[in-house]
Amino acid sequence: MEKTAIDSTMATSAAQQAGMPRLHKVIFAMLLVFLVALPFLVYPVFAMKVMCFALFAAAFNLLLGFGGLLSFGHAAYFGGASYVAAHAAKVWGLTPELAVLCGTVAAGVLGLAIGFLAIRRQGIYFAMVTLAFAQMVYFFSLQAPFTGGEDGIQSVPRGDLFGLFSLEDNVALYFFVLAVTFAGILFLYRIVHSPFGQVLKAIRENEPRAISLGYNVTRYKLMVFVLSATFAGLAGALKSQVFQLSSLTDVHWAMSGEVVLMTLLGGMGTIFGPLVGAAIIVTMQNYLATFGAWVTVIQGVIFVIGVLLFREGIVGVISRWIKRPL
Amino acid sequence: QDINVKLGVLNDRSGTYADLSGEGSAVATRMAVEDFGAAEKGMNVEVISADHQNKPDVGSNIARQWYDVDGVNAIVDVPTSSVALAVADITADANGVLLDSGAGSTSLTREQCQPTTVHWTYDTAALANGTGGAVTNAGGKKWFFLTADYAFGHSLEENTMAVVKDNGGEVVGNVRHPFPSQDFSSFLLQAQGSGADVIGLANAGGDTVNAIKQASEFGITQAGQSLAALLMFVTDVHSLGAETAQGLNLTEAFYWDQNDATRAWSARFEEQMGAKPTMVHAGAYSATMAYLAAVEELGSAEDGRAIVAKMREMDIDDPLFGKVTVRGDGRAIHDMYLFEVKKPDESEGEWDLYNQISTISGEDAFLPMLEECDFSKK
Amino acid sequence: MSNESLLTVKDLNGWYGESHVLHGIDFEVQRGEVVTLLGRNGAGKTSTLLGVMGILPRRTGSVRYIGRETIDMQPRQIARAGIAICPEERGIFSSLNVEENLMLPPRIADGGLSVERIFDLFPNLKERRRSQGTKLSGGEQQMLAIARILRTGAQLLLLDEPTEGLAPVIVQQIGRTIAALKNEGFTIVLVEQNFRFAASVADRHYIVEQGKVIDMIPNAELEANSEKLQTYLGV
Amino acid sequence: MFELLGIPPQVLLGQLLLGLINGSFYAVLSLGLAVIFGLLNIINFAHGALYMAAAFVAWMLLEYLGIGYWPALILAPLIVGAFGVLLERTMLSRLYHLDHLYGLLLTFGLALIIQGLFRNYYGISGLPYQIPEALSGGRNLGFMFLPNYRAWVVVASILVCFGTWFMIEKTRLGAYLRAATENPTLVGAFGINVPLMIMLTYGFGVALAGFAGVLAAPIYSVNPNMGADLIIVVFAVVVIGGMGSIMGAILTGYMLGLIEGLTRVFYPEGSAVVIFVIMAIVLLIKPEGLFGRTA
Amino acid sequence: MSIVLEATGLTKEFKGFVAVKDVNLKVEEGTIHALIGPNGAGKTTCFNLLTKFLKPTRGRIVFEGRDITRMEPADIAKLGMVRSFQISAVFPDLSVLQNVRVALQRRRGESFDFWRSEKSLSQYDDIACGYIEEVGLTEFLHHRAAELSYGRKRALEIAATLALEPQMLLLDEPMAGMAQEDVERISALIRQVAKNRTILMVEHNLSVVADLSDKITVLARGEILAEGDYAAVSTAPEVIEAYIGAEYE
Ligand SMILES: Nc1ncnc2c1ncn2[C@@H]1O[C@H](COP(=O)(O)OP(=O)(O)OP(=O)(O)O)[C@@H](O)[C@H]1O
Ligand SMILES: Nc1ncnc2c1ncn2[C@@H]1O[C@H](COP(=O)(O)OP(=O)(O)OP(=O)(O)O)[C@@H](O)[C@H]1O
Ligand SMILES: [Mg+2]
Ligand SMILES: [Mg+2]
Repeated sequence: MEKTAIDSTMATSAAQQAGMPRLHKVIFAMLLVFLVALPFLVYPVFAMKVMCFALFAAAFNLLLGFGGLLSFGHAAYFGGASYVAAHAAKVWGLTPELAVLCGTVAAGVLGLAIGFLAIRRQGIYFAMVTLAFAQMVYFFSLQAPFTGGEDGIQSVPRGDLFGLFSLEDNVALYFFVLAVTFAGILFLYRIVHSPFGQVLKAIRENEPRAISLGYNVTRYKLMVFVLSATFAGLAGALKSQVFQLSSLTDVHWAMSGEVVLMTLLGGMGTIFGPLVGAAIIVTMQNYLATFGAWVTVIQGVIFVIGVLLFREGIVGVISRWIKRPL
Repeated sequence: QDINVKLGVLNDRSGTYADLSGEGSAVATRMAVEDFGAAEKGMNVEVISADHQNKPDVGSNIARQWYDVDGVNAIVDVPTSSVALAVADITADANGVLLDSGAGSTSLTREQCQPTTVHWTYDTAALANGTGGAVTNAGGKKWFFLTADYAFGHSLEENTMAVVKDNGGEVVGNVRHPFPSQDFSSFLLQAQGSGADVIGLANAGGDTVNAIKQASEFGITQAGQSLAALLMFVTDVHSLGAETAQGLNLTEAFYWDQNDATRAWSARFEEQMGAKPTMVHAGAYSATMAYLAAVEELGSAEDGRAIVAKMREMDIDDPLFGKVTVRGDGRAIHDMYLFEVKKPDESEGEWDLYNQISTISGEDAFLPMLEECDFSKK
Repeated sequence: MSNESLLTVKDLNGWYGESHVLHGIDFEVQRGEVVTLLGRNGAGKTSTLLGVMGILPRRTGSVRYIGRETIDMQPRQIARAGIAICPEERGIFSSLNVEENLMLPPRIADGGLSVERIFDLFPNLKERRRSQGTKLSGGEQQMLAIARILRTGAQLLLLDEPTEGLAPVIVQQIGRTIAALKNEGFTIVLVEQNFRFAASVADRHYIVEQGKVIDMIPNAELEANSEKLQTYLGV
Repeated sequence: MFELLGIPPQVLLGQLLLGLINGSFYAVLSLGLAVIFGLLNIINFAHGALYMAAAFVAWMLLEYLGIGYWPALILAPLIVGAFGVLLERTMLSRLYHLDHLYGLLLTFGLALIIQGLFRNYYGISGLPYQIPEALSGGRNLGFMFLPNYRAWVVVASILVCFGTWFMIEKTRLGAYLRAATENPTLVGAFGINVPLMIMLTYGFGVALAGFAGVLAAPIYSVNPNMGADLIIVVFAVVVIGGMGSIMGAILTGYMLGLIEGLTRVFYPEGSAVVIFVIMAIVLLIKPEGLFGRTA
Repeated sequence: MSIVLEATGLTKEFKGFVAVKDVNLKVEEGTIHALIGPNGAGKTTCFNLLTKFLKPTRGRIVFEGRDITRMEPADIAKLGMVRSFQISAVFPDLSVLQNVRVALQRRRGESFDFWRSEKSLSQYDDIACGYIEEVGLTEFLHHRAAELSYGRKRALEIAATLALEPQMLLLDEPMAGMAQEDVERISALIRQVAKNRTILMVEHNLSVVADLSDKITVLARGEILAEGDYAAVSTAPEVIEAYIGAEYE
């Protein structure tokens, strides 16, 4: 009588046991091949944008999909890092990798500060506390002199990687961005599938029980929050190098909303969902830009159809079809 | 031989500035291509357009892609100063041309001037000189500013304050409101309490419209204070209605009902867009005409610096803007006009909104050129 | 006791998503009877009750209540027809206080207990009536879950382990309550692990195993069937 | 420069009154949002768009059918509410078994569509809608000039808010609504028509947004973006008030208006961010919001 | 025998309602100590206080000679005092194996290792399977916990708790909702694990209490009503009146 149930769950958990499942290895490999070819197929800057957002969404998904924490203020880390990296590259004249590192660290520190205060709140209250702090970061970015207000920090130099290789060329920069984002995404994957990730999942499912087992839940949540903020920052810092610009858009709440959309559209709690979601939304913004006044309508229709057809997000639905976690 | 030209109209098509620029600017640009007779002159001109959503990163991404991939030669319109500044940089890198009509920042031809930028229609200094100067001279000596709290608002406020002081006026206060805001009653009350003669609105679009609407509701104007809308387009006035907007002073570079040429052109525009053109639309048209003329003379659209240099040399007699010269820093110099909004009983149609009060010559309207930005000498 | 069959379940099949948990349940309940479903953990007792109530995600077969087929009805229609459930997980609402929880299910017919009687039966509830529902102790929540369906006037009560977590005094009280309800003409289907309790209140026992009813033992014949019971239930 | 230090008490009084008026809008809007969130657990991102739509409907009623402000005050919310019911039936209702975030995604998409359509047909710069004859003008209160229409806004919002509060908190309906949020299956099994209730509640919440939209039409520019950024602030109000607390949403709405009003006097730039500062403080000190119940 | 856990003057008030009033409790090492009492007597609240899920209004708690009155719940568990919950507490979306492994992982103390591979967890599989075997869930090893029936969830919870090998176990109604045969099996299990640790247990199933416990404390209305072994307690008239009931056979 319980055959079917056993079969399907056996399959999934058996797959979970052997490290990264074959399927995922294959997908990552195909993705890498595709990405290496990509700058020769589409405009590299666009491709880099997709990757930055994919990393951003993946970082966000670590928190939402695997930590069960909805942050509505991730723009603060994304945008904050982008400002710091831009400033580091432009004003301090740091090399790109150091500028990106500065931005990333700054986001992590900011995440630690905000997370420390927010993490004791639950559910939607947590979301709103993070939003509140993000709005303050926005306000700060609007008022502070070094961020350049509306104009943002423009004309950020791309510089030379390690002081050696020029990233002026789009394709050169592309491979730098590819290396960083791909490594970032793999690392996020590892986090999800680490022993730490397992505890995280347990906490998400039954917090009092996890406490009673002796887990310091608050510290785990803070940890995952900081990790997520740090990777969001990495994405933001990269973006500032790609566009040579860092602006209020990146710290605005709409950006926090956008990353939620990407994650949901792709499928939260899946590995590949956020990547797909980010690719779709960025592509949409890019190619719909020429549709003029209809852009928002088309975008809206896509969201609505997306939700109605792919209720658990695109990858979520596919994953259910093939009965494998993706 | 054929000259291929590709123009990209990059502006706000869904946000606050969608009506005053948006699709209308693309229409105006196409009209310019047609009126220029490009096809007959052996020029293949293609016009594409995109929405920059008022975001510098979106705008610069599109601009880059246009230059790098799509072979665009010039970018037209680009309202929203932050985006315009980003696009100006990219344009210089790509040796394209930025024909800016919609943006207001004076930085485009000053702090961040570029040899490939032409700033056509207006800027905050011209607005300040126009409205600020005229209102102060007409006796509005004490000013209170309601300023949108972002770069554009600040610069408009700063420019106007200078003009007011130059003309013997004084500034009795200012308040910076978040952008965008819905409710201005509180700020208006502060303005009222300040004892100013004039409330200067250093904001734009919906903010200005709401502020004016509410000023009338709170009886500010009836109580003797007057409003000066420092940046207002004919579409904004139309949306307010003459009833509410009557008596307002404002500065524009263009009004559809100025002369036969403007009326004829505006009628054609209205056929396509269903509304009268703003000065931004007119600017997109005129700048494109001038650009195409320069391209025709050079015989190629490839070298942006050369084209802009050529534009600087030309004497332009534009159907919409009259005599125009492009200065060494890329600033287009032409007359600006001070208008007053008609009373409802004077108005003969929904778009019959302005009385022209005076003309401000280009030299008086725009700031003098900065030495280091004079690219004609380089 | 009349002989009209109040509830007739025939070949009830039920699924949770993909997994098929009820494999043709058959049983019937006469008006005024107390009938238990006994079985091991996971046998499908709860699922059977959910199936009768129409809450099971997917079900097929036949569930007739007073001669009416309910298999295609919504839970709320089934409730309106006169069936009420006291769920296993109790289902106390945390956003309502005790009194609101108690008053929540609408009256669907006359003949329910009055609030005073309910408070007589469960004095704890009266004392804590202004408390938030989920702040009650486990046992108090159980009482509340039973109490609130007594008010509604439903004729057929489905009680899923009503004595779980209750102190022996209260269990005895619930036993008396069930007897009283029976006297007043209520019909009860009881799922129980507490075999001794079941034996003290029920008329008949159905044995459920692996999603099927495999046997029926009248209460009077329990003694005689103790060997069977040993194999079925380990008691 | 303007002297902030010696603000005379009358001016302050005037500012507080203005704050209360703005608070009226927040109160009605957050009430609608709270009702929807309370029952469907969905952050109705289309709230601002529907508020805007109602203002447009009022304008259209006048422009195309010659129906004036007073009938529109009833009709427009009804129309928008009916539209809400339609949305709920055809779309939202398919998502209830999912994470509630998907409802957010859907309503966000709907908001984009609604705003986009209005923008395409009516442009961005807005349409004029006059204050009704009976309420034009105003009276001088000594410390400020109070337009009659604004006074009406306060009265109307108070009536609507407290009427709604009474209906939800003081009748059985409210208990059903709250219970259905927690466990719709069980409430259904008690014989209550949960889907119908949810549908009507959504419609009602939307109608409240519509009501605020019509109230706003004569004083704010009727334009497609008028509700765009509202949702986030209004939702903050709901959270500060305490989720699930109707009274909390109402009172916090008024309170926020007041606080924002004061900020506009003392630190105008900060008036957009003050709500978030308050929200952070409130949630850090009193996690369940000012009027919320503990979970 | 020494006292492992001692609470003195333990009191908890909820907004004016006193759920636990001045309770003095001593649990001796190596015993099974039962806490019984009518519903709402404050047993679960006591558990919550002892494990610091609630902060006591007054009183002092000493565990193995250490004052734990101000500690955090997770730290209590690390000291070796682990509780189960009255309403079953498993991780629904994890498999049975993973549920137990999560507990083992904590015991081994590696916790923030987000850089390590999941493979490092398979070292626990054997131990985990052992505990799962003990509670009779081997055939459900890879089932999601959510799919288990109620009684099996309880069994799983106990397995995970045992996996922590705690010094002291606090079990809140471990038998609630269990089928009779499971009751016997779990009883045996508890007796077995009690050999080298201390157990404090809340239970309404009197035969289990009678069978297992060395000492019983009866709580009523937040106060201690009686204390002693089963024979003494079960015949005390006040206990019969408040808890056992006259009809209990
Ligand atoms: N939500 C669910 N999803 C999947 N399977 C389920 C679900 N609920 C129950 N099951 C499975 O259905 C079967 C019957 O479960 P049910 O809860 O009806 O048993 P029960 O007889 O009430 O047991 P218990 O005495 O433990 O309460 C079990 O195998 C269980 O694992
Ligand atoms: N957080 C709380 N707020 C208010 N009252 C509470 C709270 N927790 C428990 N109570 C009350 O305290 C009393 C004791 O509850 P507790 O859960 O400790 O009882 P118990 O002895 O475990 O009962 P049971 O055997 O029914 O589980 C109950 O009356 C309950 O309503
Ligand atoms: Mg059951
Ligand atoms: Mg208890």
